[in-house]
Amino acid sequence: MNGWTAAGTALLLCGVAPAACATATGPVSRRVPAQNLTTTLLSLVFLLLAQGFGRTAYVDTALVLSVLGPAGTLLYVRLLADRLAARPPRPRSLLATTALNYVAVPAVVVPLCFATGPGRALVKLLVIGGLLVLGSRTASRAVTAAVTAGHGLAGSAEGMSDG
Amino acid sequence: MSMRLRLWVLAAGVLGTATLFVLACAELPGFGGTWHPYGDRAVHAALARHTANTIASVNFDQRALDTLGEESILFGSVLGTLVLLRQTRDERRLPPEPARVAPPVRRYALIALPVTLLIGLYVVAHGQLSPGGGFQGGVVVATSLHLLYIAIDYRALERIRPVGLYEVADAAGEAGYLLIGAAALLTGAAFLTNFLPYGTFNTLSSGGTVPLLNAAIGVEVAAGIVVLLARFLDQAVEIVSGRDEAEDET
Amino acid sequence: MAENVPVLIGLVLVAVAGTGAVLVRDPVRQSFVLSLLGLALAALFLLLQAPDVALSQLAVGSALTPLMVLLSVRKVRRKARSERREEHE
Amino acid sequence: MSVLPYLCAGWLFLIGCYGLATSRNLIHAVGCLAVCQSATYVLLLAVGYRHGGTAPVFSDIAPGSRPVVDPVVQALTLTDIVIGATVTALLLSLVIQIAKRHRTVDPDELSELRG
Repeated sequence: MNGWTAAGTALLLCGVAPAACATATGPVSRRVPAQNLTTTLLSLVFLLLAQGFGRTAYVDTALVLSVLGPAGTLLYVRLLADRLAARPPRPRSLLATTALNYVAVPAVVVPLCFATGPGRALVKLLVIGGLLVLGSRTASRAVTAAVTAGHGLAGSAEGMSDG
Repeated sequence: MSMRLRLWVLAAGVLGTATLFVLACAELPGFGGTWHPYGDRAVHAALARHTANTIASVNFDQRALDTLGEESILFGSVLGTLVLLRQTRDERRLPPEPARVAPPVRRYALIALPVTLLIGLYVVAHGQLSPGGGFQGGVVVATSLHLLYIAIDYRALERIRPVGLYEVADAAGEAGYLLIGAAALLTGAAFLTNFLPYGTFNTLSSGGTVPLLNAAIGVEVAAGIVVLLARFLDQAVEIVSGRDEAEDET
Repeated sequence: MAENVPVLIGLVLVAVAGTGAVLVRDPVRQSFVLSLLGLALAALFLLLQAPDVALSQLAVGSALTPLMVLLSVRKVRRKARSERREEHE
Repeated sequence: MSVLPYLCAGWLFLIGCYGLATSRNLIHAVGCLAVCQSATYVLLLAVGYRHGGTAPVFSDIAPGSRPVVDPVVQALTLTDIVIGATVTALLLSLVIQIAKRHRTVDPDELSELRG
């Protein structure tokens, strides 16, 4: 086991697991941002593990997760808009989640860039990093927008009012 | 059956299964052992056929008939869902109101849609080289189209998604797999034999029929999932029965 | 033993997520836990050196399955709501 | 450690069965079935694992340079995951049909209707 694998495992245990706990419990307004954080951190774990196992081919998993993770979050925001509006998340916790996203992505991607050196793999890494940052930024904005516009949405034919 | 009786029956079944399973585990080859006779032979065969991704070689060459069976299950369950979720006579379509979507979400989804589509196609196309293939890439492609539902609204998705066309594509994927398999018969080999030249190792055209079968699966999975989700979205967003309608009007 | 620690963590995450998915009874909440189970499985598969399988699980588990579950819930609730209205009338 | 992954698979299967038997909502039951299904993935991949092995994908490493894990079980699992999702869709559409016909998704209420 080398340092990269150890770092990946540590991030899995200390980053993904608590975020997953936050996703599994509490009101929907906390679950949605936590779900986004979980997918972001998990893509970073995949990147670290790919480096640790010495296999650039494994990076594809992180690439796929970096686009499908935010898609999943936006889906929850879209389909559970009224629940989000009913109990909006505290702005401070939403801000903290987003900040954690922003800090974690460069903290992992930049060392990996130095380790891989220039080439196609570097471009792929930067694309994944960019997609992750963009995805988490959009996810937090979508939650905020759903909360502010939520009451109008909940009344429309598409809103899922469930009491 | 009362809840209490059911729990007793369940407990007996679970205990029995657990005991047998633990006994069986003790006899299984230990986790992480070095004895993998099938695996070693599969790797050898895949390398002999110039396919870099052994898993793709197992799926689309060495055990291609097995994949045909799996694919038929997929086709069958898509068909079953289509029949179960069709619009019945007492239901009618109520076009959904356009949803308001925050501008940043719309911008992100319009950027992410082509990127996701591209990643999906990349995953399908490199199936015989790097991890991926028709099954995984097909799902990613299908998901990417549904970003339109998230970003704009259901009517925008419907405009770029003629369901009939995707139904044809689904059938074409299934038929393509069978036809490529049958083409081997013309050369005098068995059904689904890898009859094309194997090509250069670790290039896009390597592996003989593997990339073709992979693409057929990709088309089928992508089209099948688009059709599936179309039916689910229709049911959840558009189709209402007489009673729902009365409720929506009040 | 140290070599096995990542796989061990992956197994524990999968077992916990699976247990959670069963014990959470509300389908909407369950859809969150199911997507977590998908992610945990993907991590375990990557640790077991199966990136193809991990990709497959990610593609299905991160957006597709939750979407289908949430759409079914919406359709079923719509039915239940109209049913409640009928009883009131 | 040598049987732990197998036991984890067994646990997933049994807890899924427990959920199926005690479920009060058919959509929840479909989710429990997905948990049962994931037990088979864990079991298959655990059987194919090899200590120190890597994925049998030779796009970025030279063949024979490192020991590899079993590709056959991986091929079985990866197709099954996508098939499993479409079967889940089929089951969910059955649930929607049941909700339309009987106006409930509680299996206990459904059996009362029949009895």
